[in-house]
Amino acid sequence: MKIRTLFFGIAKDIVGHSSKIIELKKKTTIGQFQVYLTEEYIDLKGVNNFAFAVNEEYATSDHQINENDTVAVIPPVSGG
Amino acid sequence: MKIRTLFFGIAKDIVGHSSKIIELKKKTTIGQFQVYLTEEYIDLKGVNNFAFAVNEEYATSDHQINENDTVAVIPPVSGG
Amino acid sequence: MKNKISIKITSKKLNMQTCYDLVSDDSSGGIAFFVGTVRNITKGKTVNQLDFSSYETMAEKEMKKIALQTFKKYDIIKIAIHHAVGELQIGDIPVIIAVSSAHRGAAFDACQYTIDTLKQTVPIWKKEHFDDGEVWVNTHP
Amino acid sequence: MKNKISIKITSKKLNMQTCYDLVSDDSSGGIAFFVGTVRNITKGKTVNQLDFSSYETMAEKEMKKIALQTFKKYDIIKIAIHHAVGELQIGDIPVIIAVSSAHRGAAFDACQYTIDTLKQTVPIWKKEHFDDGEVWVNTHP
Repeated sequence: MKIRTLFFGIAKDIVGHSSKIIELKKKTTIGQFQVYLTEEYIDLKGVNNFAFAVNEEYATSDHQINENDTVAVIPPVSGG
Repeated sequence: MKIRTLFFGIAKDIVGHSSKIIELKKKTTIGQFQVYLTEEYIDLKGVNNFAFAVNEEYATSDHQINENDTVAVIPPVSGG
Repeated sequence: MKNKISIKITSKKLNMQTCYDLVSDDSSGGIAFFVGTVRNITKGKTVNQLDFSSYETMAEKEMKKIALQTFKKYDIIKIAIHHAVGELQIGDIPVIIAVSSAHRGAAFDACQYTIDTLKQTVPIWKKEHFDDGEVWVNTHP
Repeated sequence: MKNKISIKITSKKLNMQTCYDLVSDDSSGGIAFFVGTVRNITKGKTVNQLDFSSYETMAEKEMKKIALQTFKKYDIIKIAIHHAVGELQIGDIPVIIAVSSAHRGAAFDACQYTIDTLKQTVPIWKKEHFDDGEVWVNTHP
């Protein structure tokens, strides 16, 4: 299952990409995906709780990711 | 006792002057002065409660007017 | 306190950028503004023009009092209270209030307190001109 | 609803007059603004420059959600939510929120609700550049 993953803010700096296609072997929730990402990119662990969006909507950790979803890693926002 | 009297807003339109020296025979409070003015300028009675200022400070009706004071007739304000 | 308070009554056009520059501050978390608008309809009738007049020296004193009260009541950095007088056209701005604060809640509260109090105490009067006459606002029951 | 809400994320300079024009309305009693300010000192260190980046499509959606919530919660006429992205210099304006209402209390409340919510939900990030490095604001404990 292919997931387009977007990285913003400090997550982009840590990962070194703003966008990446990630291949997942099985059905995955946002919570499981977060675990996968923090294992892959260990520095993400140092960041305050970040959020996720699926297809431009905030998603909770039990949200099931589907084929061709766009998942965005949203570090703590600081607009305004 | 001479009182410099200033008229603003609708009071100026009613009285026809923006400023007038008024001669008072005896010691007068703002309340008594108001009675005098509404007798002199009958149309002032039609105006919503107006206020008075003595030397650029709001004054209550028991305020005693002194020689050479500047008394201003302050119709309901509508700034902003 | 002198460079923390800007009070102005002017027959020139009011300018938001001027007020921004006056209250902007390094330690400010943001600026709350109130900007008056001139309605072109009052009670269903078209307003052609407005005249604002003031008891200028007293109005400035009252505006300064409000500014000082605002500093006492709220944790703010700078405040500007600018009011236009003379003939205003539809679309012109009669009043601008700008307040900076480290905490935006205080800036909003102070800005609202200032416009509310200004409308009650500052000796400024508005006359509306219609096709069939003119009215001093608030003067009749 | 379309011409009652103006949402903008832009790399151009924000403009208060533009926001005023967008929310100004014949039936408005006044306009409440929040204007962000860029501090040149954070925790005692001089900020040389700021970068704002966004997840633009999602940020616009979130800003629109806030605008719609604001219309539900408060009796307002029009709202503009404009945010700058890209490189900002000290003195530049990162955000402007403008709200018109017949009742100024509602305009103030809606403006405050909008900036409070924007700071919590809209995916925009600020990076501060110092002489000795750079920091993504809010990202570390």
